[in-house]
Amino acid sequence: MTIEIPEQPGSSRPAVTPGKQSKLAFLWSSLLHSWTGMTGFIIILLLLFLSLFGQWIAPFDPMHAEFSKKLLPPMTDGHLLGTDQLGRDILSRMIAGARISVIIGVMTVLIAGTFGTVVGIVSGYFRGWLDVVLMRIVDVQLSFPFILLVLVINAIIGTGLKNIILSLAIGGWVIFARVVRSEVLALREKEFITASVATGVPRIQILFKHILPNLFTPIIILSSLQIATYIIAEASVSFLGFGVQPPNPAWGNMLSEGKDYIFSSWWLITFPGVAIMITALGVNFFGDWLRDTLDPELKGE
Amino acid sequence: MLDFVIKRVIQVGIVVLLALTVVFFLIRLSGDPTPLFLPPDAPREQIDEYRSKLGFDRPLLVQYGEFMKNAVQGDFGNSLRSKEDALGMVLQRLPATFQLAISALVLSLLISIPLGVLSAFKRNSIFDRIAVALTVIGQAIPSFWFGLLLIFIFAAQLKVLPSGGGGSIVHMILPTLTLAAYSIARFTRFTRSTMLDVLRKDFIRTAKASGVPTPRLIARYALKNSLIPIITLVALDLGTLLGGAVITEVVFSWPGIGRLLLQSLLNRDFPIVLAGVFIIALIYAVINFVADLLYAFVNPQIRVR
Amino acid sequence: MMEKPLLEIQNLHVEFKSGKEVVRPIRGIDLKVNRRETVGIVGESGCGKSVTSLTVMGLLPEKTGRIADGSILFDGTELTALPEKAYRKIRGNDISMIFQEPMTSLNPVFTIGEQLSEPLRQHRKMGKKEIRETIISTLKQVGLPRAEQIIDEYPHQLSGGMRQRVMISLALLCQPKLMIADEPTTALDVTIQAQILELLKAIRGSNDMSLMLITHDLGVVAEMCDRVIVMYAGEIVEEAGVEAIFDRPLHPYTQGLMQSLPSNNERKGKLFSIKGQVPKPSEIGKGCAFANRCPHAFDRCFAEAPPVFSEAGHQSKCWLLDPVSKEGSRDESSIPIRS
Amino acid sequence: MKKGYFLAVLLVLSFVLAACTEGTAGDSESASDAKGEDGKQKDSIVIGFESDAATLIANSDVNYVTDAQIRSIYDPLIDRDGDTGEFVPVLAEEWENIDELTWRLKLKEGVKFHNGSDFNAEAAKFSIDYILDDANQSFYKSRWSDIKEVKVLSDYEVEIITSKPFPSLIERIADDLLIMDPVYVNDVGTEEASKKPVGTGPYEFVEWSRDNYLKLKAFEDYWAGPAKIKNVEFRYIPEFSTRLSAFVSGEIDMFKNVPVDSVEKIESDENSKIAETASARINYLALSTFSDGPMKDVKVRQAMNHAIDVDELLEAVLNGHGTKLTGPLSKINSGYTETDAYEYDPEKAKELLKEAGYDPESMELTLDTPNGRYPMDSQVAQAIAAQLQRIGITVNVQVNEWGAHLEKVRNREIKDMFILGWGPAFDAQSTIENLFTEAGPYSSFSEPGLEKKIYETNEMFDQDERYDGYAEIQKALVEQAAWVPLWQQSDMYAVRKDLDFKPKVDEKILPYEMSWEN
Repeated sequence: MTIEIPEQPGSSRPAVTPGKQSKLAFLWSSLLHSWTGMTGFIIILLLLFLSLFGQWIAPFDPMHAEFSKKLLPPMTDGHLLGTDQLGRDILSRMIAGARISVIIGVMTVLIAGTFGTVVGIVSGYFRGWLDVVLMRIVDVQLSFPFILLVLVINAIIGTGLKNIILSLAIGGWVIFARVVRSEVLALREKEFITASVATGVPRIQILFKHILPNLFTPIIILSSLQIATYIIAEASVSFLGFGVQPPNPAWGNMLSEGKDYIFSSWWLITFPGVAIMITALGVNFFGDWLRDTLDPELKGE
Repeated sequence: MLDFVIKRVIQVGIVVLLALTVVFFLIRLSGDPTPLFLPPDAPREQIDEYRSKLGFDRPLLVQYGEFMKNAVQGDFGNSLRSKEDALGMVLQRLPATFQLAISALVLSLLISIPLGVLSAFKRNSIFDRIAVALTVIGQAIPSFWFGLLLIFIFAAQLKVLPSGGGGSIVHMILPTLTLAAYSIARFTRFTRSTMLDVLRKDFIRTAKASGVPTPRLIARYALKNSLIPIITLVALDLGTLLGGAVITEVVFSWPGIGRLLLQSLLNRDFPIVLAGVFIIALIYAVINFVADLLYAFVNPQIRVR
Repeated sequence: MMEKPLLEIQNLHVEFKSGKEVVRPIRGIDLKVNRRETVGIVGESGCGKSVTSLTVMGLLPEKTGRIADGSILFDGTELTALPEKAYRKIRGNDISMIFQEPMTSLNPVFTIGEQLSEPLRQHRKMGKKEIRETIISTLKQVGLPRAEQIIDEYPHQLSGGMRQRVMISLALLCQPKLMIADEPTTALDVTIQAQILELLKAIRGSNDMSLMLITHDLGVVAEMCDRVIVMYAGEIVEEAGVEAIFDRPLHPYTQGLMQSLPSNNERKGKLFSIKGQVPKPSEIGKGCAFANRCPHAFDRCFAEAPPVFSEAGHQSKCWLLDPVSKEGSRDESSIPIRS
Repeated sequence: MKKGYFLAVLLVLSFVLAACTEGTAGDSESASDAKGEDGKQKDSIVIGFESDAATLIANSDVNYVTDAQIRSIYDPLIDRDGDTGEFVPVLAEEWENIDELTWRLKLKEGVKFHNGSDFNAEAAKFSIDYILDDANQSFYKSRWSDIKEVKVLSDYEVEIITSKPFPSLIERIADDLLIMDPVYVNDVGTEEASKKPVGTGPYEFVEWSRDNYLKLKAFEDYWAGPAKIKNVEFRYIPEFSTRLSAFVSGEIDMFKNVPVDSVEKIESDENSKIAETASARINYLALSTFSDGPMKDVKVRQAMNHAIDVDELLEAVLNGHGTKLTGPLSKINSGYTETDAYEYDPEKAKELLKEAGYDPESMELTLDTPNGRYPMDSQVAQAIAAQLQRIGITVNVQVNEWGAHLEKVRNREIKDMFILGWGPAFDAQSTIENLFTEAGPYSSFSEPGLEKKIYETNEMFDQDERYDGYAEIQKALVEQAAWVPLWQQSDMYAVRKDLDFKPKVDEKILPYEMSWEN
């Protein structure tokens, strides 16, 4: 006796992403409406631009030491942001540092993300004893504060750009594993998956056809938010004496080298710090916007 | 309930043991600490002798077995540098770290929950926008940088607060603030979004429809619902606070566990590193356990099970 | 002369702001609820029926929603201009509401008793013991067994049907003059639905109370209501006594609804459904809102919004009822008036 | 309502903190005490240190930080003159060499430990035996392993018998040995004695809060008369900028190792000054002959010496804070001989490289450096890289965390060049033996002929022969271009203007020798 008037379609979250074209257009229009998202987007673009073309923009060679010009305050002798303790141009070093920060953030996300995603999928999709073991490992690692873990690993495997990326990745993959696993678990229960299973589609095919495409959004969101964490963590580890080592113009490094000059030459520690902050701010803004736009359900955390 | 507790205790044990195992092998594979302690003019035979005295020349698995056997009895060996009981040294630093972490936590909660609630309630107002902007900045600012800034301003320039060291309440202000900055930002954001979520819920409408006034609605109804996710986050973040304590402790010369751990890493003083890992993993696991209990306490759906 | 209606809404307009856009989910409705009457409001989701009820409750979203025009007169009080504090005295007291989702409408972290005591605390001066007794007796009144235990239990310990009974008792506690039930049975199993409807009917009968029943289920309407109001896209398109509407629906939309209702003896046939979708509020032009889906629409329907045509208490907003425009209709023969 | 809330926050917070701090809150005012009101005699000092002492027991940890602190608690038998590094008697009044294997020391009478017991020959024997006893795991042991026996001849006379000639014994006694009370240590055990030390020194132990501070007070019965400054606090501040802030804000009165670029800042402060001395610690650029690379070739090493402009480094990177070194030893060393310095001559460097068969333009070298261990170390490395770049050599600077750096040096894993420091060094033997033999990796240079000569000279007992032997070695090392000598480190202390303090070449910080001016 009860017949329902058909519900308006499109009210619930579509399971599979709509066409690329419309999605991009939708993202763009949403970006235009969010000042934080736009700010973040511009900062990220700028960062990418600097890291790709920085070497042609930088007014000086970031590694070139000019002893007679050391510790020049900003706006002297053509050094817009001044020079450091070896007379190297800070602006040029910051531009070169942008590239390192981007490399650190992106590479770490790539490594940690790939590994964590694989673990998360294996764990969440195939379940069984493997899931138990993998999640136990994740628990173990989560039983240790991230920054301390990165520090310990970096102290053990040694400093340098490659090793700090590796340390961050080792410290960071669990987040991806956790998130991906719970997404997979949720997806497994969705009707279209159950339906596919019921019609005898092979598991692997389901994985690639249905599960993976739907993991894209949460992974992108998580990645963008994690990048900021990694950049700040790298700076912190550098500050403590590990991490990327001089003369590499990584921002964290510049900070850690410049902190001894906090009284005499404020610009050494100010500019890289601001750069880290703006970058983290931009990436966070962008990540937040991405999350709010692509996946309103995730809004909580 | 008892089942739950027992299960969790076993789980905590496994987690801690596994953590120790991993760190043990990582550390042992990382190299040999002996040269760092002996005087630079020590001849090679002396170094070898010392190394074998410390047992670093035996097969790794034998070392591991020995270590685990002692570790489960709470014996992590003596510090290579000071020869004191490693676990004892770590435990000795623990109160200072707790003091810092807890005061930072208390400060964060006291500031962030009201701020987050207010921000959610006055959504999209100027107040909310400022609060949100501040929280994003708070999460973006590197803590050592912020700490140095505070020292520079309050200790060196204004000379109103000490630059660090353990001791009285005034010594705690700057490190607490530094350590709390991140969690204040994080908790505020989280409280705000959780609160927004809860305020959208049907049962809030029900309460409104019953004529419950707004202040009571927020203080009694919405907050209690928000509390569950907040507790989970706080528990997770207490670990972050402990981790962040390393940096804060170094910047502010705070005599805590993080500083000891860093020093030991720099010195390759492995027994202390292992004891430190043990304690931190244990604390972390215990905190999570307590959080689960608390969680059950505020969430009746779990309590009954 | 008839008693003054309990609730009288006139020319109500509601606006929602989202960003820079303004949405008008309710565009000039007039309705009355008489004392001790059950009025049904029917329509597809998004037609404005729930907004109407929230507006009466004064629960429009604070920042975004507002009453743009019109008046709501409840028991002699003008609600549209009522300050929040005075409104609160009415909510849960004179007007109470039952929501669609019994599963989520109760707060999971408080006991039934804690939640049910709220209206009494707000509106009645009662001691703790008295509150408890009142709650228990109300719980019993809605047919809940073990009321003495249930009062100390948490919502998740109860089944959906029980929870909806709790919700009803919550609405009933202060003996309101008007009870609004927004799809009270939609989320429930069919067997439970019947029980709850029976309960509502009984409660309506035994109290000096009016009931505003919001539903998209015509079956429920037929069962429960004295009068029916059909809403479409923020407007009332038809209003009549329950028999009149089932016997002779005047508006093509109502007719559509009727056709989609399977008759008892004719199960096999294909279900009729109205083609197209409810227009988004932003898409509504100057003509009749239903025109784009209406099988009988003609030029005028797109050009001009129809006024209310009244026929012995049976009112409808459709140009087809206009003697003048009838002649302009392209397809006169198919005017579907069932008899 | 908001104000009230804020107050409540503060109130709650302060309660929490107060509850937690009870134990440590006690006497944190000593720092402000030291400042003193005008006209009032100051009698306290707070000295900032980068890290905690490892232990407070003597003769165990070789770390400078530990030694600098416990030297106020314990006395040595023999000390060094603060300017010249020559030996001066402390608890030992005289010492003599009976034969190649026997030394006799006469000890001071009437010296008391802080706990009242007497200092005597037993205490001296005990302290040496403490180093030798395996159970104590003293890091000094390797240096003392040639001691066969310590004999107590009388209450104030000991004889030290060595298993082989040990010409540098007095150096060991002066640099390493501190005297502990055997009765006390045996009574309470080493563990307790490591936490609550008892010595004969000018200051007695008050309180030690790990990673926080060490507090001492003047020992009124000190044999050389009580100290002028009555209360001493060593405060541990690991982070330099914090240390500097603490100094600027008046929380600490002095600290060591001021970075050269902060000197100006401190000197510009009206209450502060810089105390500076050329330390007995040298910094150098080692050229590794242990790995197969161009550095095996003496011409390449000489080229390096010509291509690096030490004067420029000193001036530009160290702001002139450092004393140029020309050979293997600094002038402070007892066996020092004047050697010719390599001139800065990039053209000659290029020539030498060509002779050796290298094209500088296609050379790529690695330079390892620690970070923050020596004054401006990583900056110096980068500057050296820049100088070598001028003659076309590409240098990759590899900055290592200190522990990793040392391990790399010890394990001979360094490819071409590295920066290291050595000291405090006063005698030729320990420097030359440890640095320029196959067994000592610290310069990663060895040459078989030279090595033989070094070991022969070490065994010489005749002081003149010995001197000549080391002089020859030094000349040979310079000819061989064994390394690129950089400089004697400049020890710089930030000090309150009204503190009478004279820095010592051996890095010791002794509050006993300090006083406040009025």
